Amino acid sequence: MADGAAPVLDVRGLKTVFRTRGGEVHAVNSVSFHLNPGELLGVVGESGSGKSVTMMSLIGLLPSPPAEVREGEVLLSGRDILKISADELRDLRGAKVGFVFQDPMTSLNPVFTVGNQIMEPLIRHMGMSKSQAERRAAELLALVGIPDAAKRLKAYPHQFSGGMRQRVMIAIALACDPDVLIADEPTTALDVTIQAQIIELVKELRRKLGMAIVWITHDLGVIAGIADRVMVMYAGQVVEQAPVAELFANPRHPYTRALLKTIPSLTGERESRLQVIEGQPPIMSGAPTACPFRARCAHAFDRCGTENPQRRALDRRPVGYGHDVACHWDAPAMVGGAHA
Amino acid sequence: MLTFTLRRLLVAIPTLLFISLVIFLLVDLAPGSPLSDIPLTVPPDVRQRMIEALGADQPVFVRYVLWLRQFFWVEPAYLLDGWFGTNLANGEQRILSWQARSPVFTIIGERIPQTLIVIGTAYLVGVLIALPIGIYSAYRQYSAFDQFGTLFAMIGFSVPTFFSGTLFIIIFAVWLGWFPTKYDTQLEVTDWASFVEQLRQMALPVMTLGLANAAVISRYMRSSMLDNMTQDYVRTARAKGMTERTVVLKHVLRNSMIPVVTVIALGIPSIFGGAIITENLFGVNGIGAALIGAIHASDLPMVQTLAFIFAVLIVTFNLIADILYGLLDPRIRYD
Amino acid sequence: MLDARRNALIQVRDLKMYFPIHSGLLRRHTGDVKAVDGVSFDIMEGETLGLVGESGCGKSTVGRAMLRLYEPTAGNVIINGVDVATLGAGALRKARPQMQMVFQDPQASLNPRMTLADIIGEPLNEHTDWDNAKRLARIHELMDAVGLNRRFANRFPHEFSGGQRQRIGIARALALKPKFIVCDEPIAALDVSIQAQVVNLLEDLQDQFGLTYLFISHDLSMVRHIADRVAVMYLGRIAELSPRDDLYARPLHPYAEALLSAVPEPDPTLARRKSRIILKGDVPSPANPPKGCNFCTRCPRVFDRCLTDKPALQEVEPGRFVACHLYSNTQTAGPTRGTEAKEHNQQGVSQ
Amino acid sequence: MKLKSALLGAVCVFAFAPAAFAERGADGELKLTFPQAVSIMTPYLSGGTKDIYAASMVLEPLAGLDPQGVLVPKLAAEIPTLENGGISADLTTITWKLQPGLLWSDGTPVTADDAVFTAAYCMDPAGGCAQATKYEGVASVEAVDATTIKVTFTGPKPNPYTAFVGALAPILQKAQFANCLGAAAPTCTDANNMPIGTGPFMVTGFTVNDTVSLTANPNYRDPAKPAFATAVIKGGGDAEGSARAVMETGEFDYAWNTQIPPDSQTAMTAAGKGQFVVAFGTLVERVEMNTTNPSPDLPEGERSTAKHPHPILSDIKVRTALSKAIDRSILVEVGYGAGGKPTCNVIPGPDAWASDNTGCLTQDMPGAMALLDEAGWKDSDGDGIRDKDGKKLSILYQTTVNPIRQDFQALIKDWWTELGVEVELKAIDPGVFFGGDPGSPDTFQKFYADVEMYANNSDNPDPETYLGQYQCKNAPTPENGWQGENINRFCDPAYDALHAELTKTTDIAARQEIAKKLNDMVTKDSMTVIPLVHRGTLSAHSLTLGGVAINAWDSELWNVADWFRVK
Amino acid sequence: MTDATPQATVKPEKPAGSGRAIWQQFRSHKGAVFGLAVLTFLVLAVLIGPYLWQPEKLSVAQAMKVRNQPPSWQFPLGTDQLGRDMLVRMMQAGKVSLAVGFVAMIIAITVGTLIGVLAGYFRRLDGPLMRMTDMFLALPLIPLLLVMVMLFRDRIASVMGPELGAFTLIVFAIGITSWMQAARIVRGEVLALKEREYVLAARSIGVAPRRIILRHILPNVVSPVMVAATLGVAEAIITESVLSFLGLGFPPDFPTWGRLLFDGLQYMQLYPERVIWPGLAISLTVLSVNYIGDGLRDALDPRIRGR
Repeated sequence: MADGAAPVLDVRGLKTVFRTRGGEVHAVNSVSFHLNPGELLGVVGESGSGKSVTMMSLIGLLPSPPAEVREGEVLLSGRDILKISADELRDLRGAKVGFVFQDPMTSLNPVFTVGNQIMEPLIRHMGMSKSQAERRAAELLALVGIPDAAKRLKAYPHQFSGGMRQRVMIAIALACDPDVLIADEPTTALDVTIQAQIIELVKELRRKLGMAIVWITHDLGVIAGIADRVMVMYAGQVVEQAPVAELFANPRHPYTRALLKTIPSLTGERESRLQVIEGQPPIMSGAPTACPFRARCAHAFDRCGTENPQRRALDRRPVGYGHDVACHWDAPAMVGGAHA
Repeated sequence: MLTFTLRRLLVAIPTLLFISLVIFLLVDLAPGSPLSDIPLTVPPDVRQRMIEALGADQPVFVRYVLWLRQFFWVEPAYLLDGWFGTNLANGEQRILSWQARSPVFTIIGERIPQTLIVIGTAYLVGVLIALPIGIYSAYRQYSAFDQFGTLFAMIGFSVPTFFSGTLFIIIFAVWLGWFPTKYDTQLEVTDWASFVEQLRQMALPVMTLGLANAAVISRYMRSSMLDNMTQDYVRTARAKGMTERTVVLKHVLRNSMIPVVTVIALGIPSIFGGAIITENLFGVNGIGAALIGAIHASDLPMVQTLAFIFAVLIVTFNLIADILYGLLDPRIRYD
Repeated sequence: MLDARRNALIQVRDLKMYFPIHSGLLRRHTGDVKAVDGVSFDIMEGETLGLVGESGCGKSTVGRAMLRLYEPTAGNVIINGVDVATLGAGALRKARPQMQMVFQDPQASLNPRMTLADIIGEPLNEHTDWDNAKRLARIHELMDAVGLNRRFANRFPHEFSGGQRQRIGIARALALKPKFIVCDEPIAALDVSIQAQVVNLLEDLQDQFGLTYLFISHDLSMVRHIADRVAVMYLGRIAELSPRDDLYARPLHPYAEALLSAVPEPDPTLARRKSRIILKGDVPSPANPPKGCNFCTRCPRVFDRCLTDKPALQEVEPGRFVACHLYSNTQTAGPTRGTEAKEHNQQGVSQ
Repeated sequence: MKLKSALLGAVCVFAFAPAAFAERGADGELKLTFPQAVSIMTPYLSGGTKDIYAASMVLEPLAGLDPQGVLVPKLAAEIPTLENGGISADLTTITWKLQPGLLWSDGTPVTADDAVFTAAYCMDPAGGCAQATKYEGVASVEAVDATTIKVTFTGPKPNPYTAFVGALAPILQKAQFANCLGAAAPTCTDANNMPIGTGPFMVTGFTVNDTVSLTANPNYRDPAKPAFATAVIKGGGDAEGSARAVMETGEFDYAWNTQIPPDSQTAMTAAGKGQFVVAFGTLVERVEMNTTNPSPDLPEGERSTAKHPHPILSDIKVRTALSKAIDRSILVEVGYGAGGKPTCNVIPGPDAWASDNTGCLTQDMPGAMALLDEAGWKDSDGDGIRDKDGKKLSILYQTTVNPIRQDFQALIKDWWTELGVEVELKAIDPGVFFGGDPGSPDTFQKFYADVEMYANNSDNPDPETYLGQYQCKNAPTPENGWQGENINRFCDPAYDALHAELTKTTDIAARQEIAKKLNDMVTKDSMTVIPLVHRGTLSAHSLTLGGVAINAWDSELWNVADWFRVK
Repeated sequence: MTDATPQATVKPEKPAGSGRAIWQQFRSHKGAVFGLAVLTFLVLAVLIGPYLWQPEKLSVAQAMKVRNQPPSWQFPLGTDQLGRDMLVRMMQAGKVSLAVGFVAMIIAITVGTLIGVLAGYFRRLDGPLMRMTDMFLALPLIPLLLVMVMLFRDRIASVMGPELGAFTLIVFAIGITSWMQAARIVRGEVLALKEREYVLAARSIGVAPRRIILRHILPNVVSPVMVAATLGVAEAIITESVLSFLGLGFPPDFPTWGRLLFDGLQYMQLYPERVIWPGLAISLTVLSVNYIGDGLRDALDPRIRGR
């Protein structure tokens, strides 16, 4: 954790709303986080918690309308990219920031060859000629572990298996050697054995290329194995943030704790009954005036219904750099970790 | 792909034979006589003689079989003779139009060029107008442009060509005097002046038909674009930093074109079929005008032949549309 | 392979489900997609059998073929003494109430144009001639059982969250008081916090009504929680069928072992220590499976015989069935034997 | 009427303007448009007026008729008559002399053999000749010498000017058509489409049902004619479009058959580019009364036959009442304007042949009502429809699909409804109505209706054949396959006897008297035919086209050789 | 559980599928509301209009004096070439045209949906039925109609009277020659729908194919059918005008909008209102039906309705 270096990505108070017929939905609510060079930040949350929307909105990938980024700063290498024009933003996408999406089956354009799709950003951002781009594309395919890369450039996405397609997506994301790679549930649609392959690949690429990664997932298991730091999101807000070991060993937010308990273990003691979080996540219509988790929270008290808790640091480091939590309840430290 | 094509071809043969029988019987059973034009003073026995001279006195199935032979053997033989100077046909009788007493295929051959030029251009113009309208309507869904496009398409659907054509004649030919109302089929394009003349005389029929075609195709284009705009790969393209132009005109368009191209291919037989009313209105005298003329004159051989050619074209272009789909969409595997 | 301890409610014998491939000019039958290729197992009354495997391994097809949603190519499915694989249409309809299914996608498995009451009431319409009041009473009863508010009876599926939709699907399956329910990936499309709710519900209902489950899933940790015994499928065949604890503690089949090792460990300290078996490559196409063992193309412990012979599923330890040549040279292979074989082969691959 | 006199004036000026100063081919291109396209260039294989008119620019008969219906020599040197000995005293032969030095457009001489061949061509029973009536009664045609043609009839022929006379019976070139006799006739596509002729033009290009291109015949007998070097006939579209192309856009010089509503005629004339011209022949729009019962309740085979007289229309009082209720001048005003005039005759012209029958011209509603009352048809149940013996006075009135006819139907229905007659209308596709298909219930011969409306005319100024239609023997019946021209099944022995007398009478004045009597017998005496409108053909020509002399008795293009460009 | 627990007395919510909810969703679609208003206006005009607007019947002589009048207080839409009140004729014509349009559309959609569902659901019927559809597409329409009219007109007329007979025949003829598009669309949808899990669920319950089709498949092909239907109305109205033009339509004193439009063509230059009224009526019908179709499609879909 290179705290001394300036973060490549620094997001401050990001707020995104969706305008629907039923009113505004506050999908991202004052989210702040940073990403250090070479760091892997895991973002955990259930569907609808705003983790994807956060990442999409900071780089202008949300369809507008209905989405609108309302407030905040997004500093990419120190430059506020919410203030630049759509054209300038386009120059950054794919060049400084690479994306890998969840479903490799639909994320590749079915009618163009894989080579064509890898070469596109190379030609656009790096100003390569076609033949240069082709050479580089072959290198990239080889890099992500696709055998016979030069030949496979001419193949269409449907001729690849799911895992291979996700490798292609990674090759596209890495094509221009980005500072930041945003991986949005990159293994969710894959089988476990393939997921394991992809995770290994990302670890290896990280070693080789050293980019910073934001890894969005709902699978705490994946995070545990790969992330340096974890951010837990609920209802469009960051509820807890900590280095990975710290979070798993000493979760402080009731939601994080519940989440960790719901996962049946493969190795530990088999519970006779699964822990559940009762109820449903709320839909965030209107700016929150209370803690969004209070309805499902076992520790909720009066204040939770009147005041939306702010993130507060649990150690000496400032919010975002150590362990912080957004909860009114002062949780006792857990002894022996989540699985105790 | 090849076996798929061959298979479809094999299936097409019985289909076509069946269609030919139905067409033959339908046209044959329909009332009307080629002799309705003859003055009423001509006595009945003379009429009877004339009907016999037309060859209409044989039993219907004998005529069907003879007609099939004509259609599939004699006429192709004449075609080959015409190309290679062979003598396959051996002077056999050809299918004669009752109305004009000349071989049906010669007449059709004379008419195909103007039909293809005028109706084909109209189709092309329709497609060329429709695609940008459809694309932009989808890109800016629910915008004023899109609403206008919907209105335009609805008007295109609901206004018959005999109405819009007459309207154009009155505006552009009578009031403004820009274009002629009668298409000169004898005009040969040899120089710039005659080319301009050709363009002028094509203007009205092309406008009339082009608008009708554009209305339909623009709707298809729009809905196909809308289907594809929300696909994940579009987000991928944007995430790669591609310009909106590339995203829409390369990624979305290419995928959207797959169903639209097949729709366009399926519409091509109608080019050969001519546009009955438009051709008639502007004196283009193509296949469509021939068909309506033959129907009015009860010219059975002509109607049967045209109807069957049309059926062949529909079956063929159905096949072509299927194949195109496969060619355009790399995901399709036919075997 | 009969377990004498309890009564086998379900007996599946050599179930095959081939989807024919027609190709060529004359559409001749040129091959088959062998989605399920000779699967046999029993499910005891009141038991939950977990069926795990990766996508395309044929686990869902087994479930559907057992309920005659597909016409099986060959084999027997004896449920409660009746071979449903060969029943005629009328008899099958009568047999339907005792076997039901819960589907994967709670969104897709509910007709968007029917209300909740219509959906839950449909089986009753089909198999009873109750009047409206009686049917409605039963619908309410079922809604209570799966924890749905009675007030919602006239709502449409899209008005519910994913977990609630899955409850609707479960209520529908329960309507006719079945003995046996195939749960076809019932939690795959749900969020983590909701998955637990549904699994708990399924367990409660099993206790309450004495249900027998075939629980199809790719989520090994959830299967560990719910299943009594677990069958691991690979490419249309069962690789290993073992009691749950045995399997998770000590998988015998190399594929089962690799599969378990690939599951991420939600504990950073353990996760970092854990050594993983990373399988190379992809699953072969079921239209063209390898000649020998189906797993031979990816198996880290492959040897010559694997390339030529298909291993049969054999009981290598009491209650443990494995289809692997590593264990097939003996009928009475004990745990020691298996361990030896494993070590031997590890040397074999490390070269 | 003002328009018409202006038109006539124009015709006079142009028709007789000296065109001798003109030079062949000096006036460039003549552009004609026909609403129906030309499908063939010989009149012998087509009944279509469009084809006959187009062919008349190329093929010529021995003699034609001028706008007054007077014979004028074409290829003949003079018109044979009893006086000049061209017609034998017993009326069985007529001998024609060709003009000297006539050449076909290919440069070969025209001989009597060509005429002999032409007769043989059309009289071959296997050929399906459309103009066979022109050669009816011809026993033989022989070439006396190279320029003399002698036609012998099977009996005395008071009107021998049928064969080789008029646009319907031109001379074909033997050399070109020699192989096209009988069954081979339709297969001679080249000859049929591009016949070699003696007319002012010759065909250079022919596209079936589309365009005929012509060029001046270098061997035409008058070296100064035609004034136009080329001509083109463009076919297709409708009357409206053709009229517009001449009258409004000026794209064409001449449009044949521009039958459009009177209002539109006036409006188009106002554009000042062209004018309409009308020719009155014998075409009469009429209502035919069915004298037999068309009821569908009768067994097939007895419907509309003489076995069952019409239950309503058999009464002359009803027929007369129906005629009296019609205001013919309104019909003309609505439908034809200058192109028609009210008439009470089936033979409305030429004047010498037309009866002075004007009794029907004024509408007489009270008279019509009185007649129906007299006949016992009274509205006894107060529903507005007359009845008698429990039977309603109800009429099915059919005609072809045609906007003007539908207007007529609407008007006549209004008048008859006013009388207390219930009227049901029906419009049938003309191809079916006139098609003569015995299998179709909708032909005008079957007459499965109470009254029907259509137009018919005599193609010869002498109406002998035409009047012969109403003889008893010509009634269509199931036995003769519904073929027959006596559409209303009129049957009066006195009529048949009088017609027989006509065929024997040679004196022209006497013939005219008999014809008038026959005309009156079917119209005012029996009211079996109710003539409505004497229709002319309406054509349009550009103001820059001179020499047009519209002709109802022959091709409208009969004098196309004399047409010229007004400068 | 069968005894009266307190919960059993809880009243269920009003069904969201009730007319009110559908109407509310429909109302939120501006185009649909506009379409409904226009169509209601047209329907009322042709149904009630003739009772409200009953000008004095003119004799022929009187009518001759008012031929081709422009719109005025006496003749709100002017008169035609025979001095007939155009408003009266438009109302008469509208009744027929609207009836032809809707009934023919319903026939075409019914036949098309039936064939499409059968072909899509039953694999064995797919080939033959789709070949038949291709064949109908390839058949020449005009001779087909000619033959049908010739064979059946008199027989139907003798049973039903000339006007109703002609109506039945025309509507049937148009319907039977325009179902093919609907059949193709429906087949495609059914092929996709029958693989949906809720259809599997129904089969696992033992629901018979007939009921699966009625309950699970048909309601879900409503959207594409609706689109085909709206176009069908326009096509039927226009086909009727072509039929009338060929003499195969209604008796000549029986106006329809298509026919009025066609008749008015030759007066277009002199009296443009003669084509404007029927043209406008047809276009408005098509436009409004189309928008109503859009709105209905949304309103009938509970997923969209809830949004």
